[in-house]
Amino acid sequence: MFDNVWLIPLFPLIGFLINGFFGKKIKNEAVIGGIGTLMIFMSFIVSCGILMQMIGLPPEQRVFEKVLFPWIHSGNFKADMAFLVDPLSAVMIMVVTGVGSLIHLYSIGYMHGEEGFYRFFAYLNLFCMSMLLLVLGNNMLVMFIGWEGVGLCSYLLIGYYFHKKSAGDAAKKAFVMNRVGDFGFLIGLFTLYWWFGSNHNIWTINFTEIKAASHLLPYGGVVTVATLCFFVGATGKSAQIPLFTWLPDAMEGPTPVSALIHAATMVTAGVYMIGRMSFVFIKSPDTMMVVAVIGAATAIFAATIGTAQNDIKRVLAYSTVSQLGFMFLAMGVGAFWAGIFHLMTHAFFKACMFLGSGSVIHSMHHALHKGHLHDDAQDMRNMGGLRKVMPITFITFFVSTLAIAGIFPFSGFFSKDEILWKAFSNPYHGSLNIILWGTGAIAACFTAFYMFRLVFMTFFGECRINSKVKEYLHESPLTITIPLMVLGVLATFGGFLGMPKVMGALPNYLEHWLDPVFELATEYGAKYAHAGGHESHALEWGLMGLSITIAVVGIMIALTLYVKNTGAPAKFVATFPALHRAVYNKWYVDELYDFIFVNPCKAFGQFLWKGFDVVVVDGVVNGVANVVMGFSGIFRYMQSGYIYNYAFSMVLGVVVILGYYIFK
Amino acid sequence: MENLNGYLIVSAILFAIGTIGVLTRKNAIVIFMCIELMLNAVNLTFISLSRHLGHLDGQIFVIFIMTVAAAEAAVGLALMIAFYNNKESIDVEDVNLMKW
Amino acid sequence: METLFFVIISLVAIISAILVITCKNPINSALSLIMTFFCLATYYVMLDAPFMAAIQVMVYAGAIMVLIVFTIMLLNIRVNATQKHSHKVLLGSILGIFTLINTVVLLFKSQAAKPVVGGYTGEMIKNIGHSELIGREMFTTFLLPFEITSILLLVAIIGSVILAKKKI
Amino acid sequence: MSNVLSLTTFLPILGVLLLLFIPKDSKSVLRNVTLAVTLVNFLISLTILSGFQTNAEFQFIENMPWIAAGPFVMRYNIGIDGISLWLVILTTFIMPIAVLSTYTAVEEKVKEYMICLLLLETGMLGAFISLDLFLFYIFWEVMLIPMYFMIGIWGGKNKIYAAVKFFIYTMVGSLLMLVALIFLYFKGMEAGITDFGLLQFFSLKLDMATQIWLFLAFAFAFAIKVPMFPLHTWLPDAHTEAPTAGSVILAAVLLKMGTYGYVRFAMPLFPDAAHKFAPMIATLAVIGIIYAALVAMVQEDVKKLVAYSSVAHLGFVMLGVFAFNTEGITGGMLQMLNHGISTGALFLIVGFIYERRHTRLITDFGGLSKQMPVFATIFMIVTFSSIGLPGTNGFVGEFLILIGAFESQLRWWTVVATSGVILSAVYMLWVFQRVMFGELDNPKNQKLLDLNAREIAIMVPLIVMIFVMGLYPKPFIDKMEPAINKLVSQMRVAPVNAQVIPVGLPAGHPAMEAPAAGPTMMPAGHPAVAPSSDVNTEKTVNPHEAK
Repeated sequence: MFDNVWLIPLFPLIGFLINGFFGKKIKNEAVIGGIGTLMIFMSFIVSCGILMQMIGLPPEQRVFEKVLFPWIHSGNFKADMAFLVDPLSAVMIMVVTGVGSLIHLYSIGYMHGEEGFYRFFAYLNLFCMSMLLLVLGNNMLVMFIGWEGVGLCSYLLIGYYFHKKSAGDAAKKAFVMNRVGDFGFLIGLFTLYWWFGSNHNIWTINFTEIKAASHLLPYGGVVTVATLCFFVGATGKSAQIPLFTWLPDAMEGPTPVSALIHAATMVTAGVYMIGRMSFVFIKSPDTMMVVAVIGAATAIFAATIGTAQNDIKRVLAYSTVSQLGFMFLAMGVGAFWAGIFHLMTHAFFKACMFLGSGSVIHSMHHALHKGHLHDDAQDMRNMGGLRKVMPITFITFFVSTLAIAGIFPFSGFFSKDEILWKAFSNPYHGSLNIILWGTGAIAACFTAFYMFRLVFMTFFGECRINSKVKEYLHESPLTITIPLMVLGVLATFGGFLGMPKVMGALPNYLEHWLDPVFELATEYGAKYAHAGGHESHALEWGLMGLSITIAVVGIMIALTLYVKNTGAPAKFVATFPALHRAVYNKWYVDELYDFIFVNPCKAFGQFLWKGFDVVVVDGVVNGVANVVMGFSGIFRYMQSGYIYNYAFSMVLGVVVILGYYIFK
Repeated sequence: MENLNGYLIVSAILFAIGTIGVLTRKNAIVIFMCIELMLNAVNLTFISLSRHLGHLDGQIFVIFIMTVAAAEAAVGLALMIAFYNNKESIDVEDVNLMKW
Repeated sequence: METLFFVIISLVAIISAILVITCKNPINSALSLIMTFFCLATYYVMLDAPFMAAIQVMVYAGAIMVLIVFTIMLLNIRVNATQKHSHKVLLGSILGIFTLINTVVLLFKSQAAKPVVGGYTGEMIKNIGHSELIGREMFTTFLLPFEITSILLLVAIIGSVILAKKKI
Repeated sequence: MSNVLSLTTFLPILGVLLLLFIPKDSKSVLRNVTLAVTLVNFLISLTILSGFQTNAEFQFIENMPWIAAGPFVMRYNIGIDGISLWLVILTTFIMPIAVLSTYTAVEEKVKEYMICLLLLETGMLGAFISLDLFLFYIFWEVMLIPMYFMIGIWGGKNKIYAAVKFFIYTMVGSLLMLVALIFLYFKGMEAGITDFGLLQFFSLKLDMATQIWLFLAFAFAFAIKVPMFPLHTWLPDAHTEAPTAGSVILAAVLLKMGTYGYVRFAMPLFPDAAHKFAPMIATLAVIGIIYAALVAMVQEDVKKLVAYSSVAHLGFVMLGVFAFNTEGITGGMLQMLNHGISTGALFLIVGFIYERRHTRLITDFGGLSKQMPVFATIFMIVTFSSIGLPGTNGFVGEFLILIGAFESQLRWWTVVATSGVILSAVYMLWVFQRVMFGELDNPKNQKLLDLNAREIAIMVPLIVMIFVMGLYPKPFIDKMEPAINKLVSQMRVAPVNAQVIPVGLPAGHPAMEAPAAGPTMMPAGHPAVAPSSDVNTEKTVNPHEAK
């Protein structure tokens, strides 16, 4: 089975080619959607096979590399098109193909009747291929193909409604910000490659080889530089401070895209990358700290913005940014498996929520369309009371919300709690731990608040939509609700894969599973770890209880403000108008970036073109030409144009020259 | 050959007359004829020196010069006709297309 | 005797040459030029080059001058009496005279040179025949230039045809 | 078969002779014959490719006496190695595409245009295969003339200015090169070199001062052609005014002359000077990358934007080449090919919309995706290739350049250059967005036709190459690598000399200083180099002392 790993990215590629080239001719939506879904589902089957086989092997044999063909070989540099299958990539391919299949299925219903249906499925398949390359690549360069490939697909899919200017802008912004990250990724890659090559004559970018040689790496120093650069790459892809602003804008894309790319898979690539290179990252305490701090900061920062948004998808987008912050926090505190765990549970509940919101939007859109109204189908202020008309959507959404809020025993509780616990108890950051934990806890509180705000505004209360169209609201078709139900189940029970030891009801499957991947990192980390004094069961229980309490507090606030005392939010806004405006406008980060980077760049470009290129360089060139022209303007009066003048001059010349030689 | 200088002086005089003609006249055909005169002056020099030095090369050269002169006459006169067709004149003062 | 003859011929040649550049009517100039050419032909005979004299008469006095006269008549150019630039005449003449001085001085200055004298003496030319000698030179040593000259003539013919045609 | 190189080079001339006998009014015959000639030439060049042995030597060599004038002996000496092989193939590959693109674009003076194209092909091929410096110079100049006419006759509004600017810029450089060439020849004659054959000059040991001056002259000529900042201003004008085929050839092949010149002549002939000037050239290259990207960003004319993007791309090539290691130079060579394909394709794309709308201003477009889906797809692929997305050709070259440069002494330059990756995404995507996305609100655009079969046929080979070179560049790299390794080893001997020789004005007594400096800086194991470097020291230093 391992040998067939190349089939996993191949199927979506085939789907992409078929739909891309012939989709326009096929026209039949069922066929197009069927092909797209089938292809990714076949990848899922192959992934399952690989997982099964891997489970059957002892942990130390769970690594397999498959070289497909040599790609770039030049001088010392070697990069093959090759795949690496290990427990980490097995988890990732399961998530990608599993959630991917469900979202493909969902899209058949959601995208029904859209112009360019085939285009959508082609892109979606292409995305899955890229994402699978990303997680399967056995060297940084194959990973980078996937890395950029998902960026490309994200660009294409965000810009799917290309006739909307905002969609085009958002697509471009996403790609460019990702490129900023890629810049970091490349520099990190170069640094690592160069350091190994020039110091130890190991010219490699292969993960296994780097892992084998990682004991040569020093602590800090060059590793800090390289890992920080990689982390810049991760912030770009995973929408962390300072490169997070593209993700909310990316909601311009169709909702399945938001679910697949901007919640479940692509944005987690940064987390995956750090996990893949945990043995390098851990060697730099400074980088670990930066990762943790950025993660925590992003978690709380995005959460605050999430509290004031009215667009249902934007709330979810900020929630995604915030949850990704949690994952980075986990990575930064050395709890790599917890980060991957949260990645997985997040993929379940966030995909479910996005799809649920898609279902709502779908329904709203149709209703508004039938009622010939042009209200915003995504604005929560137009919704309300939908739980009655859309029960399945409501239940799955509610379950997922409980999961993200961290209510026991839903999946999010386990993963988030593990992260918070590690943030508190990890041996790497000393006194910073309290701050990290505190920030994370507050962010969790905010999360619970804004998520329940969303739920209350959307599903509870009275329907605020125009009464004319109320009767058009209905539950979505099966292709939409089946994926919702599956994801809802996963969001509920997914957490049992990683139950903490203190609970003891189930073994911690995921941690054991990922152990072979991360044990080297733990070993390296032990070199500078402080003696862990916090590890007590009582404390862990206590914190667990605390985090549930926090979540409940958040929920209660939301309940008070948006169900019981509905006038309160308006009052609050009236009391603190500046604060609300700042939060509502996302703390003006976009404007700040425009001011610092975008506009100066454009102005500088204009100056270079009109000022330097045209005036200075061309000025010199044309100036020389003009000087020559000026002189020739004087000299040309000597050229009368009459033949006899020329003849005269010629004879004069002959006479003078001859005379000179004769009479000298 | 004792009278070489005489020939050469005559040749020089003819050449000078030709030069003066080229420089002073403005009828293109006359200028053309003056050029022929200059060529003949040169021919005379060639032949007299050829005789003086006992080589025939000079005379061969004269034949070539004559050929060139013939070709020149053909092309030059054709040019004049073409020019006359355009400008109704063969005055060199009217040949001023190259004037700035 | 010969000297006297030479002087007379020279006078005729120079006077007719002066007439070439002074006559108002181009036809007169042309006729004077023909006169000069004949004088030159005479010189060639005196220089033991009868063949050159013959082609001088045939090519120059015959062909080329006929062409010129023909052109003059064809174009029917009216005599334009007024010379616009009289300073042109003066300057031209001065330059011409300087040319003459230059040449003559050069002539006397170079008397000292003792060139190598070749084998073609007067007697030899008389014995073998001038035409034969010229022919022998022409078709042996100077064969290639001779052939190229024919191409030159061809080019000149084509060129003049194209130039003189009103519409190609 | 042995003179297949000559055949490839001069077949277009035969084509020109053939065209002379075709009446100028039968335009389609003229076009088809030209296309046939270029296609046949491409097929012939494929036999070169198949017959090429993968090694570092020059192959298909033809060496015949040509001119011997006094001390100057020029020979008809041609041959190719892995470096020039791909450029030859690129040229013959691009030509049919360029010819095909003119079918509807050029309606006036078709015959002359086709003749220009064919002459240009001979010039370009000749320059790539010449192994005789003088022969190279001749071909180098031959290229200039048809291009001058193509811009000057079939160009846009400001064509005369652009053509003259192009011509004079290039001429200035090439005259300097000619002087340097002759000087080099005399230097070579002192060392016993008998003709202008390039290979003999490789073994020539020149002292540092001579190398510097000669290198500067060559580098200047090539820098104009590349073009490197700040000698690039002819390029936007020439590109904007040139007809589409002209732009395509200019971008795809002519600009490569500059970079090829560095790789083939300037660097191996004057290795020490090349090492000395590497930081300076890298600086200019990096400035070029950033500068051109910023300027491209604010352009209003699509064609000008593409022209500036060329400057940026060639900045990458220069950076890679001056890394002096296998990765960098391989990357540079690949990037030359990539740039030929991607930028050539971009110019064709601009040509397509220009033919339809007779404007190139970005503001005149918008929302074309809706009206021209095939065009949009192709444009997008090419855009991403130009940005250097992994999987397309642009990435492989760019990546190898960057990694090669990062390994070498140009580390910090590389970091700055890498940020060009961001900027290229900014300007290319921005223009793509403004042209293709948004509402189709200009009424003139609503009737645009999508690409026809001929236009698709033009683009398909380019698109295929974009992916082939992006996904499986191995055959390309394998063929060129031995030659590049040889070049790298030629360059590697040099630093020893370069370091030992004090370049600045000597203080005190140089002859005594030099040996003192020698042992400390000279790596052990190079005893053979030591005496020659001492000799060089004196040679370079004495003139200064004399002053």
